[in-house]
Amino acid sequence: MTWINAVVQGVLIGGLYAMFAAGLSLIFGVMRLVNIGHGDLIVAASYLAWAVVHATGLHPLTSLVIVAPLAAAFGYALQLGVLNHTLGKGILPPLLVTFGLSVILQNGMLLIFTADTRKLDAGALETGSFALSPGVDIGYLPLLMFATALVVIAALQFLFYSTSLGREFRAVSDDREVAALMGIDDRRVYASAMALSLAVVAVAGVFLAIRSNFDPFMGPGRLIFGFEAVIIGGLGNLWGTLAGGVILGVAQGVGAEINPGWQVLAGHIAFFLVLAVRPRGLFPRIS
Amino acid sequence: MVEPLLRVEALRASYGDARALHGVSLELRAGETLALIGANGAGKSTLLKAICGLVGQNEGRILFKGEDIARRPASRIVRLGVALAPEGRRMFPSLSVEENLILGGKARRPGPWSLESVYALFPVLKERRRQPAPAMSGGQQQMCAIGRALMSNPELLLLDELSLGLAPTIIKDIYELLPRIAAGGVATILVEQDVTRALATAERFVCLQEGHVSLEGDPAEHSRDDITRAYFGT
Amino acid sequence: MSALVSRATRASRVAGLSALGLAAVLVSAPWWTDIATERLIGEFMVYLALATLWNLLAGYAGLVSVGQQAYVGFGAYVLISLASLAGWNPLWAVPMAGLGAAAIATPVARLVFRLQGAYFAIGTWVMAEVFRLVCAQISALGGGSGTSLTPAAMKLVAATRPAREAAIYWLALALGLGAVAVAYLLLRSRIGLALTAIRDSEIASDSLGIRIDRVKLAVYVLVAGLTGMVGALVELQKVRMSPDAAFSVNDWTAFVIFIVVIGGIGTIEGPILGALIYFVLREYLAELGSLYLMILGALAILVMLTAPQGLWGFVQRRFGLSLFPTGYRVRGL
Amino acid sequence: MALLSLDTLSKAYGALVVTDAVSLDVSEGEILGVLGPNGAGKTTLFNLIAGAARPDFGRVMFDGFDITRLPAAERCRLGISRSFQVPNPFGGMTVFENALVGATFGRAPEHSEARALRALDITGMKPKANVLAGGLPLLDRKRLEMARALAAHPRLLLLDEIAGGLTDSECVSLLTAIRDVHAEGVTIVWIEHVVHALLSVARRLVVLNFGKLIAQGAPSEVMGSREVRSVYLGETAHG
Repeated sequence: MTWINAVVQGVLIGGLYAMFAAGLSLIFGVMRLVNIGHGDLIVAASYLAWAVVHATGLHPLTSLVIVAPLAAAFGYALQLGVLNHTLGKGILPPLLVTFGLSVILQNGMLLIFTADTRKLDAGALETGSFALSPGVDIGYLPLLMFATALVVIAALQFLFYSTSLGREFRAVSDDREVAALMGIDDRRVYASAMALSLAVVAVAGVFLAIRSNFDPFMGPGRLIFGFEAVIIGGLGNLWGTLAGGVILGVAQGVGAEINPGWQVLAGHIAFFLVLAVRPRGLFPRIS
Repeated sequence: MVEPLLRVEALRASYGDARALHGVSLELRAGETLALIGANGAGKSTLLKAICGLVGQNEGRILFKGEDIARRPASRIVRLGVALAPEGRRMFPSLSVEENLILGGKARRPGPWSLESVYALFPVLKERRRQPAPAMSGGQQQMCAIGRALMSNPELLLLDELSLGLAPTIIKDIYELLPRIAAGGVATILVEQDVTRALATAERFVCLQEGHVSLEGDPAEHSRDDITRAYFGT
Repeated sequence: MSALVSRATRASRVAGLSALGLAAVLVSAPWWTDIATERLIGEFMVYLALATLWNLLAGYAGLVSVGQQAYVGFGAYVLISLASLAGWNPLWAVPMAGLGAAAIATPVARLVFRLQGAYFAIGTWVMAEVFRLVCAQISALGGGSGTSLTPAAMKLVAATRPAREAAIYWLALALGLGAVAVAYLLLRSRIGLALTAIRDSEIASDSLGIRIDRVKLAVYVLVAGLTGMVGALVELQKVRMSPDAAFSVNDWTAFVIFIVVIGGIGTIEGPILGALIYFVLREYLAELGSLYLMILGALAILVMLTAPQGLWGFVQRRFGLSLFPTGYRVRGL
Repeated sequence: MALLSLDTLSKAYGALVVTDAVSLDVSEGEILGVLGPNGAGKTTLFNLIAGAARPDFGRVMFDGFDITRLPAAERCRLGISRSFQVPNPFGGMTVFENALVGATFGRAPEHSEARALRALDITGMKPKANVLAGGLPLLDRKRLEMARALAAHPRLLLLDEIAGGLTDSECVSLLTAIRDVHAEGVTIVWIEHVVHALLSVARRLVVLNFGKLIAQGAPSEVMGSREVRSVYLGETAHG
């Protein structure tokens, strides 16, 4: 029974990983940019939510009303002001600049919030659960997290394939030059994509902060989980990132069941196994 | 004397360190059809790209309706009324046929062209509107590329390598539709490697050779040999 | 009229002689300076070596790795295992760390080379995390909290403290200057010609007979081996080691990348200049703590956006200066 | 025996067939000219011969060996060198170093410096030996393409549009260079739009259109043939 429980909990935590991954996947899809600072931005969103909750007394989930727009606005400005200047010059400039961003964010958070761990308190939501079967309890929080991941990915999917903004995302991703011929200003489209990515980051950051303690140096680990989910699921496939997140979550859950020290390691091993057998991921988009 | 729709003055254009145009000048009146001919590498595509803002470094002037657009970004130039159907069609592969067309209308200029009128011109596009663009044949993609350019209701339409890689019957079909497009008053620059066909369609031609204008005028007033010489440089 | 191919420039001859002089001065340092200075120079040598090696990978072979801490940590763990568990003289464990790192880099490359560009970068990082997590499971070496080299092991290096410090210092000097020498000789060799060509255009390199994959693999393995030796050195310098410190992405990769980028990527001089700047900044700004790291990150971003060739690239373009002539000059034209 | 032999070589990108069952023999020591309009598949054909692309179907034989699956680098080592239509210089290296790469990793690595210098000499690039290739104007880049390919000591040299944009006197010296190379026993296949240049050295022409070989033979027959006039000069063959 503990094994089934490990798998079920792994599936649910996979939703959180899918949210880490979705924003990463979105901007890679639109502008081929890999944001090394993605994980640190998630943690920054956690701190922002913490600050908002402490200043206003809002429930952590309600704080998203403030946190998500702020994060999106920051993403828009970051892309227009900095990241757009790194595109089209090879892989090093975006990599280095987002690496620098990562170091700045980590140390900035350390400076403002110190190295003490913090947590957001979501009240009864955190402790409530129901029994799926004897020995398998489903917590309301993990369930809500998974459901949110489904909604986020479905919304991104809808936006990408059924709205005019999504059409422009796909167009600049296909062919920047011809997109410009249509009157599309690619810099603004990229900025919109980054804003959207950071809105998802905000949601992920709030759930991260409710679920566990966080500190300024947690970012790189979250980046890696998101990255693994993207690669396992297959590049450019949003539902694939959910599958990737779930597989990662299950691998970690099963690993932890074998030996608590193997939790994260088991996820990495699953990632390298997929890479060895299916280098393009399990569900690559056919192109 | 009326100001021409387009006036290119001593245009030099470069890609990186390589210069492709060495001082090209030409004029185009509203509603006119101009054939731009020349061998491979003569600079025809570069000239079209320079006019619509896709070449990084332009020296000289490109006056469109009296306004210098030589250093404007492409996304602004289309709003002024210049549209290009690029060489190789360049459909957006992850968009459907209809989405390609809708994007062509993003500049939102007023005029006769809309989804309905483009579908009326190319009925086959309407049949395939839900399909992804790469699923179409080369000829259908070319129609879609023309339609996409028309959707912005341009005053100047640039058609690059219209018949490249297309079967002869398709080429014939497309050429038969060109007068219907010109009837709306849009001026056209036509780049075409089928020189005979281009000269038969256009009112005037400009021949480029190695980035210079080697000959221009009314197709009827120049002998075939003159044109061949201007074309190959022999 | 026959043309003659030569490789040196006037600046390079002057630089070569000065370098020999400087090396002699550095070698004699234990006789005229104190332990604190020795340690500072030793630490500088660590960063000089890491930056030079990372530059070979990213600046020439196009392999932008953010996982070089895997080999630093691996080298450290090889040294501490051989010294503490097998009773080796730690100095003898240094070459073993290099061989071990090179050996393990070969299968690692087979996996991470499947990823392209930025994904390759993160893939190498994940690999480094795997190394860290595995090392944290070794309870004989203190598990997650790590362990220290025993005094007995340190005594095997040299009996007295000054002699020990000097030995570790010379090892650092050998690895720091050695890494630059290896980079220089490598870039002057056939492989160097291939690497420079690959840096400029992979398509053209392929069409001219360069076996790109083999060249990249060779460089990756060589760099891993030398990085492993640097890791062993770091363990000797620090004595105490935990998995988190041994496999730190910030210490062994982020700062190294900043050094190379600020100094000038794709040149031998760049990492040297970058390491000097890094140490000068550190001497004056380190007390700012996290603010200093933020300044460093911002400086690297600024250089990347405004002068992607780095400071040495600027010097080179402005004055045509080259201290390490890896190129060829045709004379008597 | 033919030095190069293509057997029903075919390649498609998606729905677009760019090489359509091309079969062709090139004899040792010949200069073959390749003509065809834009988009006819000429450069793709070179990519298939040199190994930059793999065919979907068909075989490439070189000197009696099947090289269809061999990577480009190995083909260069066997003696197939090419120039690129869009020049692809090693921008951070000097002209001499560019040629030296070909000489060092090509068919015969010994005396590489001497061979690199000789290749620069033949192509007229020697005066610029110490210039960084990234700063060269277009024409010099094209010459460098040829020099680099030559330095690799090829048995088969593939030239892709190297005469475009040359003045008359430059064109004459290019033709002299090509004749010199040919006199040393190198087999040459040359794609060119400057027809008169091609006609002055090629003994045989092939014409591609829509990826198909539509004509081959002596230059006079080929240039006079109706198919060629129809596709090339656009004289639509009515009736």
